[in-house]
Amino acid sequence: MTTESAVADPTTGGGGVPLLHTLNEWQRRVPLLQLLALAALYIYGLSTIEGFGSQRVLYAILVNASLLGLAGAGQTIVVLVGGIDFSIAAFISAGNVIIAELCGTDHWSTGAAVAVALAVGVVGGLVNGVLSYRFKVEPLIVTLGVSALLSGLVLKWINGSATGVAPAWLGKLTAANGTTFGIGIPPVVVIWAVVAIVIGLVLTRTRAGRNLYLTGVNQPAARLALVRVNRTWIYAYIASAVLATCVGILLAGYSGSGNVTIGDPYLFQSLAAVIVGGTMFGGRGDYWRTVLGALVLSVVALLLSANQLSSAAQDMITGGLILVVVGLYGRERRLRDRI
Amino acid sequence: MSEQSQVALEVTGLAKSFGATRALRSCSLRLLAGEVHALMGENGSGKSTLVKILTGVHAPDSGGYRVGGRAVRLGGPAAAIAAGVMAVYQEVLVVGPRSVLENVWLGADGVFRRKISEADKRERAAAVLGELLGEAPDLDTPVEQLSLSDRQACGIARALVREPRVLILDEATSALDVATRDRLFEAIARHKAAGMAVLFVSHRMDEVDAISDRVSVLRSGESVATLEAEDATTAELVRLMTGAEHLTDIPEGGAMAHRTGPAADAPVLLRVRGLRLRPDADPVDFELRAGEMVGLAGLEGHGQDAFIKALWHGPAGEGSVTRVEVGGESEIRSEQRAAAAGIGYVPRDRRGEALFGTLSIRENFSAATQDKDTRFGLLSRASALGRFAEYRSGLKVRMGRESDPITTLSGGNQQKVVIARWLARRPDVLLLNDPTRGVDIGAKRDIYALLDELTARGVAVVMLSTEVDEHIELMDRVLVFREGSHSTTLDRRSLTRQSLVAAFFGRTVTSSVAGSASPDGDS
Amino acid sequence: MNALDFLRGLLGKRPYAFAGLLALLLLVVNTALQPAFLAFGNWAAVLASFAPLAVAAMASTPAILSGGGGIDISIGPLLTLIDIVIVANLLPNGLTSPFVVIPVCLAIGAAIGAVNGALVAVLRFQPVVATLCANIVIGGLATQVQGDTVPSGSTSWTKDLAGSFGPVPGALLTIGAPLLIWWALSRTPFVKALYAVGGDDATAFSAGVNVPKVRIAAYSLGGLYAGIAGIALMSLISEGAASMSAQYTLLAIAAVALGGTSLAGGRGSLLGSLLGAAGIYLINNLLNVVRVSTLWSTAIYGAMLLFAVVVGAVLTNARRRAVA
Amino acid sequence: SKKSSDSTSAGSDSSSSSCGTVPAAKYNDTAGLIKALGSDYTAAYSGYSGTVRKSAWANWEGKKSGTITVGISESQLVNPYQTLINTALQKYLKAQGYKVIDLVSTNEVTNQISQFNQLITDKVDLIIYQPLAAGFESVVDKAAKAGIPSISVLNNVADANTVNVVPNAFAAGEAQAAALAKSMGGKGTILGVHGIKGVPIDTDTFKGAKAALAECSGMTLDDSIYTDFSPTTAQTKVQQYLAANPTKTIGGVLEGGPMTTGIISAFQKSNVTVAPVADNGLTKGGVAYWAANQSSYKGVGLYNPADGLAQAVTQVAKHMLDGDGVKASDIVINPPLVTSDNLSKFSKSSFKTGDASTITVGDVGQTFAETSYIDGFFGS
Ligand SMILES: Nc1ncnc2c1ncn2[C@@H]1O[C@H](COP(=O)(O)OP(=O)(O)OP(=O)(O)O)[C@@H](O)[C@H]1O
Ligand SMILES: Nc1ncnc2c1ncn2[C@@H]1O[C@H](COP(=O)(O)OP(=O)(O)OP(=O)(O)O)[C@@H](O)[C@H]1O
Ligand SMILES: [Mg+2]
Ligand SMILES: [Mg+2]
Repeated sequence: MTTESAVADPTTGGGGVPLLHTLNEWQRRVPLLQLLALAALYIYGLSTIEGFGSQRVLYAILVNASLLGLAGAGQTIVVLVGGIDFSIAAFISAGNVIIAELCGTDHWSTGAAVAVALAVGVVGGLVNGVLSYRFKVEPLIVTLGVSALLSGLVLKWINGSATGVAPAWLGKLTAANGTTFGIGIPPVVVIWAVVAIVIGLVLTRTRAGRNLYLTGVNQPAARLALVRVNRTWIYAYIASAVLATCVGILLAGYSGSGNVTIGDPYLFQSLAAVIVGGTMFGGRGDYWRTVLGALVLSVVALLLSANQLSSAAQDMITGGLILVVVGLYGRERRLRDRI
Repeated sequence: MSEQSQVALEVTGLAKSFGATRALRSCSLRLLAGEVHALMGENGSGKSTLVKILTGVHAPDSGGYRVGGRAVRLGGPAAAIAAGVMAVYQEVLVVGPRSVLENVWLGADGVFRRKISEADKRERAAAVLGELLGEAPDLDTPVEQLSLSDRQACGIARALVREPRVLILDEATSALDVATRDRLFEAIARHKAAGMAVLFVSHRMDEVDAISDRVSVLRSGESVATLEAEDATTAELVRLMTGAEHLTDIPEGGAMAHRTGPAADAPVLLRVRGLRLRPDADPVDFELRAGEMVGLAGLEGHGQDAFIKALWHGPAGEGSVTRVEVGGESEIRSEQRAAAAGIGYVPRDRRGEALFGTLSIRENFSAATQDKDTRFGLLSRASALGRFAEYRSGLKVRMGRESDPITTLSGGNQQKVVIARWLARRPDVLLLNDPTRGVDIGAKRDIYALLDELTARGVAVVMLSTEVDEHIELMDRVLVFREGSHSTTLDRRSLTRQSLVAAFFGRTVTSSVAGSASPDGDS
Repeated sequence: MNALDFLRGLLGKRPYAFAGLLALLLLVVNTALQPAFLAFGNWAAVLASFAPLAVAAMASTPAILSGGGGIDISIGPLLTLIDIVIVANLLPNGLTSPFVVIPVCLAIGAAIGAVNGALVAVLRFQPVVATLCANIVIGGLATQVQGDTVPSGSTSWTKDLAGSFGPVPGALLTIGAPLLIWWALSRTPFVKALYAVGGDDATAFSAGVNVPKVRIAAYSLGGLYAGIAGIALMSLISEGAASMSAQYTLLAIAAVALGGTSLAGGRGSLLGSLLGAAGIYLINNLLNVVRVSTLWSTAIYGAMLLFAVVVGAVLTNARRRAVA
Repeated sequence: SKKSSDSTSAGSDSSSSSCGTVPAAKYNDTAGLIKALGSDYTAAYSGYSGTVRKSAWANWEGKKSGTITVGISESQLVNPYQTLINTALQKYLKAQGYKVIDLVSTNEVTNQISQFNQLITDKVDLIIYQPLAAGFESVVDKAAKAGIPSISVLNNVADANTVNVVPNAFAAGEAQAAALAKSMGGKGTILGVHGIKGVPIDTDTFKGAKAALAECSGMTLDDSIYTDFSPTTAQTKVQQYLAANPTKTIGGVLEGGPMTTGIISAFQKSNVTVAPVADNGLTKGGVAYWAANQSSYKGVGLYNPADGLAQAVTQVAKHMLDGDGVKASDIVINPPLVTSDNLSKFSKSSFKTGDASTITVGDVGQTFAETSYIDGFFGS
């Protein structure tokens, strides 16, 4: 009792909903929806708020996004490699205080002070990376511990009060009315653009970056595929700490003086930038997306500020908006697709 | 087959697409109560998709579904289980940290309401596991502490304790060792007699021969034929699966009958001295020659896995692994060293140790050979693609675009990409840890042919396989492991099913796989 | 050597044992340095100041156990919100009876938890994303409810919760309630289902477990516990300020991790979180007892936390490796 | 009563004549304890948000012999202001010959409460604490039961068992807003930069400011900006505000706490003329900017030095331990107002713009709370 029927050409493809599929394909490569969200918010601002298109508004958004985006750079790297870094705030504060104290109070040269700050970043990131990798302790708790340790040490060093003032030229870097080589763009924006290009390229086009993804997606497989998983993990944490320290240095210029809590708001905000951008734990996403995330959040902040809502309403709207934006593209796979 | 047999489950004209991929085009299938119905098809032909539709995991785009003569619509696996349809899936699905008992009874209770008493659960779990494993493991040990085979047995027991009307095994035997598989077949025979319908998905002809009453074939998402077991010759099945005639002329004694083994003066590439796999086991000595193809066999967990891993990352305990090269010798102590010395390793657990799930096919392929794609410090996409093209055609990888996620490939095709990753390093010694698990007959032949070509060029291959036929067809010699020691070596002349399986049990008398459907009283 | 092996065996089997030993050790040190610490009269005060962190840690646990990256970083704002609701809305309107206040708080907590759970399990948001947004929104809500000045108030039973009911320290109730609820739930299949879903959700789904229902229940349970934590906090400080929102979230999760619960889900226990919280509380207390130079205390706290988790990992992982 | 005698001469053109004056506001003194002390005192309490009660320690005999131990429980040390209170307190207390136990909590209330308990267990003779929140009644009562008085610094705890030593934030807000209104000529928009919502200092400052501005028909207060008391956040938010409201002209800025450097910087970096900022707490950077731009910038400030407060607290502690008997539960200090007229007394050439730390008694030698004023709360 044999039944047999004719069979079509044995290839997959064809049929389905081609347009939707193509869009999906695109979204996987390019953060289309993130761009769309950003454009929509900006246009909303243009149409509802007088003067929203002005250069002043644009630069305010860009300066804010630059600091946020730089703070989110390290977090992006760590999230891609499959970890998380809750010590970013402490490193930002440390970088900030070190510059202000050493330059402002102890009259060191800026170069030497920056070197010390970066060294602190390297050592701190190393501790984060080594402890979490070598002993397989949850990165969350290691980074919280390092965070407390570092802020404690900084606090002790300055005996509880930051007194220094940052060098004036540092302040010009982050001024919204600043110029870069005579061109009327705030230097911090240019710095951010350069950093974004470099990190973006490193992540997507170099071995170090590829190793980051491989490790983040599947650590045992990466190890078997000859990735030096331990190095990759540790370098990622070092990169995160160093980048955070750099943000601290920039913030010293921004605010003009040292402040041991200056990094605190950046902890969840930078994580939010990563998330809004669409970078997910374990190897999905890239730094371009975080850049968009930071821009989206900064536009939202400006819109809320322009509407003069109460702080409570601002929070509720921000939280809701993030959820809506991320809901467009950043959701998990269905359970049934994972069997 | 009696026309009066009761229809346990029937589907007609099922279709299912994932994005642009049409996994099922038109699939019809009728399962009768009391039959073992084998389902065969190439990798990616839609078998697992069909299984997932049958169990409510996926909803079909169109098509009819009847259980016991009544049309049903399933909202999820729970509904299918309630309707009496339960499956063991292609991947080993267990909850590692939870106990054997919990794993076996997973999903049997409601979220807040208990449906079966604890005592009943213990009793029935022990009985079913006893049936499958000879002796039930401690029901309170976490499943992750069991061997892969025993873990899969727990997954199978999960289906059996629920006494489904229709049992579906989707390549569920590929993770089982020979002894457990034989006991499973016995159990199936008993349940079949009690009226259970079994849908049996496998790429292994011997297994299909051993237990099935009828065989259906899927090709590119369409059901092309259903044969009575006696009509289902390998040649006919391969013809139906591929829709082509050229593969049917497999020579007598297998495709590799022409193999003669390495030349007598072939240089030694790898030397193992006094390698102790377990503190209480005898040390192993071994030499691997260029152009040789060596199989590693034994019951699950008897040392062959530890052995092949020791060749890759060096001995965990006593002993030494030395790579012999023209320039001198180097001892293998880490995977980095092994790789530098021209050794390649294809791991066993695809999902856990080889696949980068969210990354593309190209990125998965080039993971271990990034140095070859680096131009001016940047990775070159074109270079990786160029290298991949060669393996893609050689291994006949069936795929969409290279930039698609690897997860869009079927299991067998994923495996081909993983193998290609290592071939691309052009190793002198290739270590393969059960590389054809879940690979269809056609693809297996592609891989065999490739290995043959490699060994002809002087590459040495060490391959662990759980498939008896593979050893017989392919290997120049087979090392059989028993209780952590190397117990026997069988060379090409003395390799038969009987001798090999007997060696697994440390015996010379036989319990052949082909005979396993009729139990021959060894236990 | 034998003692060490025994210790490792114990830690391997019971991940919370390390936190237990750590807490015990710290308790002994605390008491040795200052016998009055364990004096019966001191218990009520000690437990009352321990309760909010302890319950917050337990509140963070079910979401983490439920796996799939499960985490609830809205616990801190949620318990703050509940605290504020009591002092700003309930007490001033004469709703002082525990039979009104407690159910209302638990209901708010569980409802918000259920929303988080639905975002995660039904709408498939990553848990960090969903609960980070919840964190921000609830923080805003707390600011809204709080109003322009920080509201304060108390009533007799809340004072007793921070003190004692007769000889029984009130905080025993707030700390004991989550444990009791957990114990009751472990008599049903829920707790096992939770561990199974957390261990491997795809497997659980394929076996017919109602994964979304389990996850939503887990987040609701966390929210319910946050309700209890809010009551404990309100009893202790008799006021509610939205600015406290940030305090407990990360500390509670640190306590969970210290308690041997894997943030990957499926492994760990509620008791571990309680013991982890006790460890953190006692480290802080020890710093007070030995009167470390105040400027050093944060650094020493960080160092001790790191030391504790590393020692715990060394002991536990060695055992795990031996097993594997 | 009027804050300054010259306020009546503020007669500017279009605004009502009372604009720029400081109206007297009610406060809770049902027992008339403050009234009994005299008009200097009642003026200082204008609008004070706490409730003045008879102190539970009015008849305390103190501790005159043996080693006297004072316990300090400080909330987290993260800004120079708190740190200086802490170090100055220790210094002054030790100078009195007391033994000091100094504990610093994390930013959690529960942590500080357990610390407070620790001090009770230690059987110190007096506890000085800077509460993270007001919810300290139960531990304060517990201490009182154990015979230990407590002094709350900066934030008030409504309990007769504790003595609150606090600057009057309401009056400070009133005075600054009035001075700002006067310098703005009674019209224009004032930007309010809050600290954390609900924090008493912030709430009271703005209540006071609103009370003063209510006298001015031509002025509006735009106070939608909330920060976390950090100059950096203030800078970001003000910069956003200026960008998003390009059409608004800001005539002056009021703040909930010392964030002046960030606010000035925001104006500068937005290319907007810096509006006078009421420097609430008097930062070095703010004063430096003010002193350097006196011709164009008409600032206001409030002198609220940490070490000055510590001095006052020490004085209160000493009186109590000496058994002098404290008359009221709340000792309220009205911080001195700084205007262009007296700026020179508070300015030093070493101050740098951008320095966010606040000016101390040690810096400029100006008294904060007169000794005689504090003495007035004691004795029978
Ligand atoms: N995660 C990472 N971040 C930054 N740099 C990295 C990272 N991983 C590797 N690198 C650097 O990239 C380069 C390539 O790394 P890899 O470890 O593969 O080196 P390699 O070429 O194999 O070297 P060797 O021959 O020593 O094994 C090295 O210079 C390494 O230091
Ligand atoms: N969830 C999914 N999303 C997208 N494509 C899928 C999904 N599941 C299966 N496919 C695709 O559908 C086709 C059929 O796959 P299926 O797993 O059913 O094959 P199979 O016959 O079981 O193959 P194998 O023998 O390798 O297991 C393949 O092309 C596969 O890549
Ligand atoms: Mg399949
Ligand atoms: Mg190398």
